[in-house]
Amino acid sequence: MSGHHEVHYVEGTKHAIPHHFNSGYHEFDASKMGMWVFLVNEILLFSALFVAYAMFRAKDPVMFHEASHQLNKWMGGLNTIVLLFSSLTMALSVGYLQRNNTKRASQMLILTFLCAATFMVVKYFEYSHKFHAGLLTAKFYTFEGISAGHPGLFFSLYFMMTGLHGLHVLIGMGVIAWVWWRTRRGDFNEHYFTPVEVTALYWHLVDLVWIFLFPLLYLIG
Amino acid sequence: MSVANSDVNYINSPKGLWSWLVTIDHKRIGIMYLFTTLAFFALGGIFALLLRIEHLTPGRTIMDANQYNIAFTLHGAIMVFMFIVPNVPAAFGNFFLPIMIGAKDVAFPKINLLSYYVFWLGAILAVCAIIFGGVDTGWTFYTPYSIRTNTAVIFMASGAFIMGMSSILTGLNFIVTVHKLRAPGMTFFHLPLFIWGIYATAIIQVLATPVIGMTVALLIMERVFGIGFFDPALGGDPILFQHFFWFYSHPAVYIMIVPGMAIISEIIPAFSKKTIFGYKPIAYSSLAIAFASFIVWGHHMFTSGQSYLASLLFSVATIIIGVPTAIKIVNWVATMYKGKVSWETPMLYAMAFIFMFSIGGLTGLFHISLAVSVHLHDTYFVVAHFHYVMMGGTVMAMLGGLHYWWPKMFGVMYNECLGKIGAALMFIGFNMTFGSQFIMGNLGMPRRYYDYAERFQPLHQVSTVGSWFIAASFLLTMSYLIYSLFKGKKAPANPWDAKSLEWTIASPPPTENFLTDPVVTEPYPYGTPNKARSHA
Amino acid sequence: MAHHGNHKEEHHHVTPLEIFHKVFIALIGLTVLTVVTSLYDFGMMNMVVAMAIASLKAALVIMFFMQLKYDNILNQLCMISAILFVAIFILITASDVIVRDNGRPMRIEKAAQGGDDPALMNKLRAVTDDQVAKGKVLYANNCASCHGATGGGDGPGAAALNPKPRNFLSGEWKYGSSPTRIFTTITNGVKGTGMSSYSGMSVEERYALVHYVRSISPQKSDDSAEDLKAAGLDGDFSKFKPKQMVDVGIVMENMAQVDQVELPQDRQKFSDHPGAKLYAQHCASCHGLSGQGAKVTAVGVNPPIALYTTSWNGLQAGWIQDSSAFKKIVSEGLTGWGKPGIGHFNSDEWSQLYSYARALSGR
Amino acid sequence: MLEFLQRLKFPLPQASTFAPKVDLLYDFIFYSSVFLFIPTIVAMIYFGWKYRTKPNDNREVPYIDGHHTFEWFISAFVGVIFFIIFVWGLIGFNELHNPPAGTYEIGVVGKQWMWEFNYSNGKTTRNELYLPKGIPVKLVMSSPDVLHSFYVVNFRVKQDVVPGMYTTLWFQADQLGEHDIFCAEYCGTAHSNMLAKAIVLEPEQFKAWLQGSDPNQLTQLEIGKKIFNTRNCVACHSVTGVQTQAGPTVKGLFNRKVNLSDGTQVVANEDYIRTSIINPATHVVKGFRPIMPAFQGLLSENDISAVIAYIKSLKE
Repeated sequence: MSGHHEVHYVEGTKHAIPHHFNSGYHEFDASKMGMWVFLVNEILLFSALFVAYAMFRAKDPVMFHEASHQLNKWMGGLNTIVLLFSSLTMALSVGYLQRNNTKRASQMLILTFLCAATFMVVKYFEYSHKFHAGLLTAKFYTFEGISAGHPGLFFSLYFMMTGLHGLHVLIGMGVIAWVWWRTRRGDFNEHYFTPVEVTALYWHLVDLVWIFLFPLLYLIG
Repeated sequence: MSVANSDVNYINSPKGLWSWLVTIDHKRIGIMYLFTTLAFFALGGIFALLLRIEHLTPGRTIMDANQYNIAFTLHGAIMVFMFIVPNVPAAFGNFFLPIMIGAKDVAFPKINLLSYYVFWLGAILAVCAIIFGGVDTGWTFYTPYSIRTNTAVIFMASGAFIMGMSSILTGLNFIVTVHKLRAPGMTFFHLPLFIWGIYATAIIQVLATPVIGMTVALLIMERVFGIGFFDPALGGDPILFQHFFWFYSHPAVYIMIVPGMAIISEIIPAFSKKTIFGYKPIAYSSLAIAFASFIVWGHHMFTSGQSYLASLLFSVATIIIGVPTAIKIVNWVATMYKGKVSWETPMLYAMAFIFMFSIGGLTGLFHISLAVSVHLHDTYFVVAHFHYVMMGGTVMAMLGGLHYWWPKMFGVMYNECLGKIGAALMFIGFNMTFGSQFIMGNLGMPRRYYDYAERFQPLHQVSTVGSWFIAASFLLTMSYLIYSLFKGKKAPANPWDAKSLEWTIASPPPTENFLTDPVVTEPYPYGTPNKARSHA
Repeated sequence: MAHHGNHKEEHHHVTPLEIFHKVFIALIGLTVLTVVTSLYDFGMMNMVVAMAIASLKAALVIMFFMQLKYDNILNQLCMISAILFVAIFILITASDVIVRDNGRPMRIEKAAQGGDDPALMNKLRAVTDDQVAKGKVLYANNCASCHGATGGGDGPGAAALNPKPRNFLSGEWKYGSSPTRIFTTITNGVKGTGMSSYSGMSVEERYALVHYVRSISPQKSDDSAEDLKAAGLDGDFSKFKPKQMVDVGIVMENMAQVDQVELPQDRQKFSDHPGAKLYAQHCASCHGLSGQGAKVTAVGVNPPIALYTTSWNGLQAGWIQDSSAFKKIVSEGLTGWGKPGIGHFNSDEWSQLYSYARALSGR
Repeated sequence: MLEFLQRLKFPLPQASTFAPKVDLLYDFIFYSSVFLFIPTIVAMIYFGWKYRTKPNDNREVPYIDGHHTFEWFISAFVGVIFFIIFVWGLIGFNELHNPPAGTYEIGVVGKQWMWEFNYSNGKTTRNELYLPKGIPVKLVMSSPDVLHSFYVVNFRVKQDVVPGMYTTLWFQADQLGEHDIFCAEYCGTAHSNMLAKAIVLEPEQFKAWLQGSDPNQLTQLEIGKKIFNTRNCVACHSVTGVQTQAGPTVKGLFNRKVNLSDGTQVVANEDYIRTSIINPATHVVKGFRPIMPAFQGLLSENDISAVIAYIKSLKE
């Protein structure tokens, strides 16, 4: 056992390996598992809303069907493609870092960030349309075009699900901006890119949730 | 191995309040959690005492109905969210989990500190709820009452949400630590049983807690935006809330009790000087309980109006979870067989635990049996049952663990004689307080009742007097423990001749835990040394 | 501490970049596919198709973008446990919410239509021209005021109603468009709207309305097995029992207590009146032997209901001064009053009855 | 001792057919628990005492790290006991869930903080539930506000009352006299005062009571108001004097002269109102269209009288 004041760095970076880890890879491995455990927790967090969706849909499928017509499936589709593309660029940025191509990696991160911003802008237009039409949560719902059941419930679900997802997108944008800044600063190389890797895992989960939200809300209602 | 210079340890190096507040040392965070949660235990206890005093006479004794409703809600919410859920995992788990697996720290020390402050943020919100007039929904927040009442539900719910996040971060940290930071030779079956318990708890924390987070978040949304999920007037379903709530809160019962069992699994072999009987059954039963806890939540809802099919499924699943619990108890008792049992304070608490937790567990049988459960649901029988499990179980284990590890944590010995008096007082007071409640429940005294029929008065009075014994015991215990911090005898590294890794290092431990590489053996190498394989 | 356990493979997995591109193209393809399939209606399969495609997309993201395919078993276990516990959450919650909710409306429907004979209902479910014609008349009298003469939901009553009455011409249905579902709606009414329960109509009348309304709607479905089950029309009808609102014993007792009022003294003088016999035969069962009015328990109606006839003593009614009005009321009955039409009297009998009725009313 | 325990457990009357069955199962679980508990605790104390450590104790402790057969035996043993308890409980629960044919139905409304009971003939009582002895009774329960729970200790039955849905509960009371009804689901301030009495009468007495007058019943006016609102009369006919497009207000209607669309003028007396309810097309008020549905057969005579009384009360 060497003295505990000695500090080890990951090869080629200024990243000090915390004293309770043996090696850079050991830290990477643990961090990645930590992220996966966190993703489990995220999935369970969203699951409560999916359960609510399943139960209310089973109770009144006709209402869900009618209400889903009020959503613009082309905007939803556009957002789906935007998010899928951002997932690709995020995966590529990790790939480029592994190949020590910091420049391409940071370009990919910018692209990812822009896609996220596009997603939010489209979301803004969708939301403002809903607000104007009175397609609001159950208590404030005033739209008159749907006659079945309690369509307010559908829009409550819509706002809760897309709202929570949108919150994750916003948080993701912040984190992506941060890792982009660090990438540009030259913090990462092929040996150390843990923050980008875990950010990527998080970002793919955001994409994953949307992959389910899109058909459930926009397509089949 | 050498027990080096114990003048420099985690407590005094580095010095200063600020160094504590920004520490990322798991031991210091554990100690901060310990004192924080004990303070909340005292706060929740004050509400409990007020409730008991109110019940000295039927009708008004010291408070009115609304104050009573607020008091029992705060008692429940504080005890659950601010004491019993974080207490053992976050205090003892933080302090001992890394040491017992031979690691220098938890996997993510900064996240560990973050979880402590997130906990405080939630606690502050909950305290805000008290300041802004309290909450009167019961800790269960059942809708639609919680949507309609005009008390500070939003504060308490956000507090619960944020404290849940803290709990998740702790659990996440522990899972990764157990998997990635075990010392060489520390295989899964060389883990002390305490680690198995904390590990099982951590799994439940990560899987279940996000759902309560979403549930209380939806409750807040319901109050702010009227989303209507749980409001029948808007097409929602109030029983759906109960499903969401108990999907977390039943596993949460095991977040509360499994760490308690974990502590007992350490104390019994240490004070019987004998290896644990049935290591694998105890270890596996922790995981079995963790898994099965997710499929039994509906036994809280047998009379709620849920479907017959659901009641049937939940009842049969609950049967399953009873078996691993029974296994644990039998194995603890069997461990004492032919040992060298010393009746010191931790062991007294452990035996009190077995006694009261057995009662708590067996009275659970009344609740899994559908027909009887219908009668006893929401009566004092249930109240007594879960206090026997939570307080007779977890709190006894916590007190046992506190005494067991006190010398290790602070390097001082407490007064053994006062310890025994405290344990005896606690045992008597506890059984008076809650034993009488079983009888009241049988007689049909519903829970959460401010007023009650005259015929229940003698039993209520017994219960109230019992609660004063508990308070006396708690005050006594806290007094001699705190006294020992200043005037206590200096503790040796291993006062109990226990075998797990934390006893191989100095008391209190040095900041970096291990000055030399830990030598891993099987967890409880008492008895025949030739069988105690060394993995140095 | 030199080494922690078992990290044999200490290098990062590097995925070839073209795999990412291929996966992305596949994902876009699947997105297009799911949008395209959403344009077609597969009924119950909509959900299955959409979820299958979404799961496939999710699997691609997890396996390749998140590289779980190349990851260690622990991280794979994380994902598996997440899926497992979400499944537990959904399935067990469904075992209550969905089961309970299928049960709930069924219970209410059965309670409301209780007395309706399922065998009769089953017979009338099939549409006939006769029924549609009959329904048209009933519709004009009972429904057009709100639902509009042509069924456009634009009757004069509609203006004041919120929610608006159903527009039958739109093809949108809230409570289902199958015969049994509409029947149920008519029978129970819709809580919280202007649609009252019309359970007072006979089963025939209600089904006539059903078939008329369906005949004018551009879109409707047939009874599904579910609908029939909900209405209790599945299986054998031999178990059918008329709904018992009241304990049978109590009902029987009530019915035994039909008012047996003695003829008052001052009316005794009429007992030799030539119309008395006719009156006793045809009218007294409801109006009382001396026209004093009575509580009449209508047998054969489910639930048993009591009708009351008014006393004729001092009655100010049009017919008292007008024999032709009397004749019209008696022969045609009073719509909406439960008064049956009684005809086939000869002119002598008419005048005797009229004179006796006038006498009873004190004229 | 056993007798003492028995008294300790259930000094409660067994006032329904269900109660003795629950108590029997309770006893079984109780004695099974005692049977599992005593050996465990006795063993714990015995081992603790017998093998207590003494000064200079040089005993060698044996190394016993478990016993497979023992673990399996314990698992199977408690498993079997638990399973019996489950099956037995399920049998009882089945009974509770499946009311026999021909039950007498009573509507129950639990609201903050009282119980309201509606009987088949329209009679309503508050906080007093009258029951015929020996006749199975089914309660159909609902709540307009929050969760409540209907609990009769002496009958050993309990069922939550849930807003937005109907829950049912059946039992057969077997013991004359009064039994406490509690609300067992927390419902706010006066939760502990949401009490009622179940009063079990002989069937004859019950019938007599059911047909007799009852001071707790809603007044005719109250019934009328209730019908006027629940039947949606108020949707078209305001009670405030405001005219809607759909129908004339009923405020101050009684004894007013009304112009009809056929040009005639009538006085709005009881008969006029009654006719207008049963067969609205008979008299259509000038300026309105004949859009009101007929309520013939939908309202009982008592209901109509009540509505008339209510309209009478709405003076200008």
